[in-house]
Amino acid sequence: MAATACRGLFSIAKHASKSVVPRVVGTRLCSTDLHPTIRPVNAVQRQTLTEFGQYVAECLPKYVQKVQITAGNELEVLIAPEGVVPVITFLKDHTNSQFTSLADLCGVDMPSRAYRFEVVYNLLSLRYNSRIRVKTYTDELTPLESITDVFKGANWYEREVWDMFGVFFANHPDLRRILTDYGFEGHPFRKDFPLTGYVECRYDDEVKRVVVEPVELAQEYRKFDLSAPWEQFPNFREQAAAEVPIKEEEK
Amino acid sequence: MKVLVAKYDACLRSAVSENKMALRFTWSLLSEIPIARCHRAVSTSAARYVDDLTVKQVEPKSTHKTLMTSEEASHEKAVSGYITIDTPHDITAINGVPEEQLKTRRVLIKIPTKNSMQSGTNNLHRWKISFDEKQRWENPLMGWASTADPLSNTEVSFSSREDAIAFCEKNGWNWITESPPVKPPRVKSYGANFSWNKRTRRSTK
Amino acid sequence: MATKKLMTGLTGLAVDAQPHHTLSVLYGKILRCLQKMPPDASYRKYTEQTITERFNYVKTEPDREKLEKALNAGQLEEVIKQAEGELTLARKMLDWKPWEPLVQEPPEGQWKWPI
Amino acid sequence: MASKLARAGVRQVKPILSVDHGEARQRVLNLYKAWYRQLPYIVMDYDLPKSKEECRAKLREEFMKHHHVQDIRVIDMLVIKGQMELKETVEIWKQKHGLMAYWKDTVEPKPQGFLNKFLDGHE
Amino acid sequence: MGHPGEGLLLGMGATRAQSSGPEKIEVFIDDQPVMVPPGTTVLQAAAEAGVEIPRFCYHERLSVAGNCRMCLVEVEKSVKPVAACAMPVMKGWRIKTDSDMTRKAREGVMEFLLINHPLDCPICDQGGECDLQDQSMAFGSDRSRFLDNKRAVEDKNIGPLVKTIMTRCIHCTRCVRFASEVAGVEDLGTTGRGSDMQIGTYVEKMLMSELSGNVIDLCPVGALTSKPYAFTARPWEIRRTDSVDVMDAVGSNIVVNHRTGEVLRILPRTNEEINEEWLSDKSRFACDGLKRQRLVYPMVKDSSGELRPCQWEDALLVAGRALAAAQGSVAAVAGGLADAESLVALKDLVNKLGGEATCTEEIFPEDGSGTDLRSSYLLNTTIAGVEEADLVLLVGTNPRFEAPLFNARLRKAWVHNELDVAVLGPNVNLTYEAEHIGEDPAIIEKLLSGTHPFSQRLKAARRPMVVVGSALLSRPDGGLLYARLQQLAHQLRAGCEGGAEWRVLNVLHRVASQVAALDLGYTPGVSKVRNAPPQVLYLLGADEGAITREDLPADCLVIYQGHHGDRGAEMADVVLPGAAYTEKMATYVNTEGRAQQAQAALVPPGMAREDWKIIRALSEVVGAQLPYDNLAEVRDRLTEVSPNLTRYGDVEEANYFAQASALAQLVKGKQEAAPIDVPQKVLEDFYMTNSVSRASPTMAKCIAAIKKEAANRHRDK
Repeated sequence: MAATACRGLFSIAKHASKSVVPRVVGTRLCSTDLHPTIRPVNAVQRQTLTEFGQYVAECLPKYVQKVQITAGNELEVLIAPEGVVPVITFLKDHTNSQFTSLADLCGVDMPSRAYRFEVVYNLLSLRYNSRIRVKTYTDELTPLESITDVFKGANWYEREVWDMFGVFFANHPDLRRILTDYGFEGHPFRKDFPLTGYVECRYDDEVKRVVVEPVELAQEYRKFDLSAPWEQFPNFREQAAAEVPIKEEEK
Repeated sequence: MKVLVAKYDACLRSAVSENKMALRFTWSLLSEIPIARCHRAVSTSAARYVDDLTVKQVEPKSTHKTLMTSEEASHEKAVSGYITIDTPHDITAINGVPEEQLKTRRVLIKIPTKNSMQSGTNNLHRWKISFDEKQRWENPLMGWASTADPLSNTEVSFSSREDAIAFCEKNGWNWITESPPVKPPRVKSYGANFSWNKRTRRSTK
Repeated sequence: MATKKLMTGLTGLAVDAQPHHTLSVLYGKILRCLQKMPPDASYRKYTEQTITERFNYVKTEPDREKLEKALNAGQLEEVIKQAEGELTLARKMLDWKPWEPLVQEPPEGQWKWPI
Repeated sequence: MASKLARAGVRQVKPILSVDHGEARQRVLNLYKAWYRQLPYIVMDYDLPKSKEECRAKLREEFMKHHHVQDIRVIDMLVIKGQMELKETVEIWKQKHGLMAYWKDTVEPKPQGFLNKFLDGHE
Repeated sequence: MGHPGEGLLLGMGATRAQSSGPEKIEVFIDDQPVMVPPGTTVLQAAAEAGVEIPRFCYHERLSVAGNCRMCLVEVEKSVKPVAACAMPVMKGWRIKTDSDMTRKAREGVMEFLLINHPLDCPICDQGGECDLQDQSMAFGSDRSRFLDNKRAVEDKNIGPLVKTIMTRCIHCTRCVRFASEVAGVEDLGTTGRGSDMQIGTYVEKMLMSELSGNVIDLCPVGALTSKPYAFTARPWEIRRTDSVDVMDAVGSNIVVNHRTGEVLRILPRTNEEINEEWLSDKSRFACDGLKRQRLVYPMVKDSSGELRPCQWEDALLVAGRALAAAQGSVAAVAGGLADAESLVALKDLVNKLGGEATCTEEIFPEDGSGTDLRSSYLLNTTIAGVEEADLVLLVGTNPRFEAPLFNARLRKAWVHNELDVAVLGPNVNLTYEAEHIGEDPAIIEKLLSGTHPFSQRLKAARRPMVVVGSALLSRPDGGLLYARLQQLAHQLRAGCEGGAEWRVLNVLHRVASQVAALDLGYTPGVSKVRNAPPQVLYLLGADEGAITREDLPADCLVIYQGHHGDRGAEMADVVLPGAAYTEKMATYVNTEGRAQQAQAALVPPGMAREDWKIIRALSEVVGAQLPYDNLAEVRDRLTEVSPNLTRYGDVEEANYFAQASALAQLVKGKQEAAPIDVPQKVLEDFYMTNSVSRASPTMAKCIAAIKKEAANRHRDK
């Protein structure tokens, strides 16, 4: 399979143009007049991303659990938590991917799942003008390997995820709170953490200092139930994640 | 190792040097040292270089590993493996919820009740947890409804009842659960409006 | 006769006096490293192919600019950076052995969305 | 799913810092000692209106609050958080009120016993 | 379209007639296969597959109208879209609920519906819970092609409960169908055609039904909204708590809608076994009584004989001292709104103090088996079981006003299952045809001996039911009559088709607490207290005046615990403010014997407390401390006394008719000549029956409106 040699983003770059920085150009295949609110899907780009997703999965079968394309043109690689450093390093250093920029690193809390936290790495390849999203999972007690050795910029992001969600990053050089106040207890982005927090501070004139007390609201927050019993946007059903089949490797 | 640790916070020195097995995250200090990107040491001579791939080359070793004592190395190996836990999954000690909110609250697990004002059911697929109602009082200044309950607005969705129960138990909340109403099969017929010998015949239109 | 290249125009990236040599050394090391991997590992197959292809260009094309064009991966200094990356990656890969079967199946419903 | 995970009795998990109870216990003791030794300086630095003895009693209380914890990973997590807190304190990143918050001296204690709770109002 | 499915009328509308249905057929909804019984409509099959088809006129509890056309879907090989609500599926049909044809059909229908619909969502009470609003989000256009003036329709005045804004009406006729099919009042209908079509009462009159509030729920737009709730709140800011209604003994499931610590409205909650999706007007609208006449602090009578507010400590001390000094001469009377937890706590307290008399206000004869056998005081057939009956004999009861939802069930069976109903008692309007067989109590004896003409009908019935009302039971000769009815029921049971499984005898209670109280061993009726007046009388929400100050010696101390300042509080020396049904997590047992759990929506106002806690606190003050400190422990105690009280949602099988009947034969007594009567005969009598509804201004308005309606010349007398 000669073509496989230049699979991945590199191949498309080669075929697409001969310029120094080749890029996948977004062409509008869908008329925006007919469905002004529906995002057009670029078939060429989608195909590229699909192939690249398969390429990553084939190169790293030990870690990649699933590959999918969401929102029409966003490639997601879903990996086992053990594989964070290998997969990120591969995407950064491999000649055919070169995702040398860590755009973002964040957490998501989904309490219904066995491992409630998703940790999401958004990477950008300047060479191929492409983005990829790597997701893995963990819970309150399972440590996740820090990627600060791969991306220095992950340092504060990981501190933020630790602070907001309580995900512990092993081998992080300086894991400590970044957004919450010293002495703050809990992790505010967890779904079960109340919007008001549990405690409030005020200056107490009697003891002449700030005191921390259980929260008491002069006006209770309103509780909004915004769910509608009818599906409001049936047109957007197809935008859900589409799984990319990972080819079985011949052993 | 000792030197490196000395670099670590002076104030903590007493704590750390006491600590025979230094906390693992102090280890990560090592990564701050510019570990040689080994290939940078490649020599560049003027001659056109042809590499003989059959000749074996010594690859550089990881500084991280070479600096470790055998004790530390075996510990690192153990830490990268698995341990066996036989206690239930309980995170009450570390989830930051104050004790009075843990012990006294009762969580209700249920699928939201259908609003009888509407016919759709698209919002009735998730199990939700909500907390018992606590006292509200009228704010003496403005007449607002005041509360001291931080959890009155907290609602978490789950895909199944079992997940919700597991979540509550892990967080140490007392829970009760309610089942959604069962929907019996029902035979509907347009023709019944026009049956000539039945009481279902419609008089009004 | 092309003038001597003075700068790459990229911050922190110095001009390499002998890019052909540097690349050859690096590519040699990469290929040598890849040889230690199982022959059916996809990573090895694909990387070998890419690197050999580039290596061949480097071997056959002495002119700097023409080589850059042929490689179509930016300036040679950038190609060196890429090769350096590939080399460290390949050496780490030997440790990680990513060609092995999946370490852990996701728990049921872990990737289901919406939940 | 989540339910299966939590219900499972014995299970294999990734360790955080310690691989066995002995090690976890050692870490807890080390942390305790570190705090204990730092207390005189903390009292001095922050000019706390508390004596060393009171602080030591509070320290002990805070540790004993979690004496029932058995899960190695929870112990590790508590140690990590305790260590971070110690650092925040030693570096004087915290403020005085942050330390005084341990005593909760402006919070009225909740009534105990059924009748007292009843008279007080809504539990 | 003809009358599709006319040949498939199998147990029309009945929920239970499907036990051994014919073989299922396979259809495909968006290529997803589902197996459904034949006769299922396209809409139902889609729902089975998890696809809700948009609709306005179709409602699963009403007949199929098929006039809104919103449910049009594409069926493969059909040239036109079909109305999913009316079309039964055929084998192998491929239904496309998301195709271009379907979408275009829906968008077209939506455009027509919106032509005349006003754009007043911002000032519409339905806004936020409006089917039209929600579905126009999915299928509505963002601009109108209609350039003419929108039509306007005059609003109708149909009473103090339902507000009409007829311009918003989309003519789904759900309200018309509800009124004629479920409520049984033919007051609503349509007039005119096309653009002139209107829904109304034909002539100006009030919608006289005890179930009228349900048309508010049914209306898919804001044409019919709630008058008491008008402009009060938006649905998305409301907190909803599931609860159980206590206005009657049916135990309807409700959702309490509240915000900032006050109840805004009450809506029904679906429970097929009890109230389906309906709610009586009293249950729905009496909630504003929860804010008025409330007892919010403890009170003790001072030396001048006036109740003065005081602290809990003082009130508990006064009550406790009196209880301790009474040395066992203590009695308790429980009212109709008490929950099982406070009932068991009160009984335990009285017993612990050495008292014996724990009574309920509502009377139940003690002759024969009395209340020893559970089956003699329950609605044994269950409410849903009515749908299996073929003949119902109502004795001394008017279910329409005593238990409107039981009556709705009777009517449902009457419409769909050819149920026949006979009434022994005053000839009241039950909203369906019922044979009136007289008011003379002697008829019961005749029925038993088989000499009455109606006996033949009873004997011939396959599954007969005898429903006995509280009015009969509280007659002086109630015990005798009830014994005869027990014998009659036992006789019928032997002969009927249902066999031992079929339970003929049913008691329809009027108050929510009665079954729980009897389960816990309370003595029905206050005669015990009258005969041996205690030194301390504890009234637990007893407000119906069963016992008055005149019945008691002058030195008797009366403690009243309850939530409303009504008759009970008036005669009390110590008042302990308790919680209303929306304010406590409590257990109620309905007339079927079904224990249900109400969640607390609010906390009790002011210094009021949950009822069982008051009794528990008092017990500690007296020195006879009750052994439970939290709700779980109280419920353990309930389980200990009567396990069925904590089996929520289930009806405990009770089947001791033979024994009861044998004991009933021994009952002797003198039969009174007075005709069998019921207290609630007309709609006016329905609205105010307990301390909550008596405090409700809306209920007062209903009564005033009905009095005024009497002068309406259009009303048929």
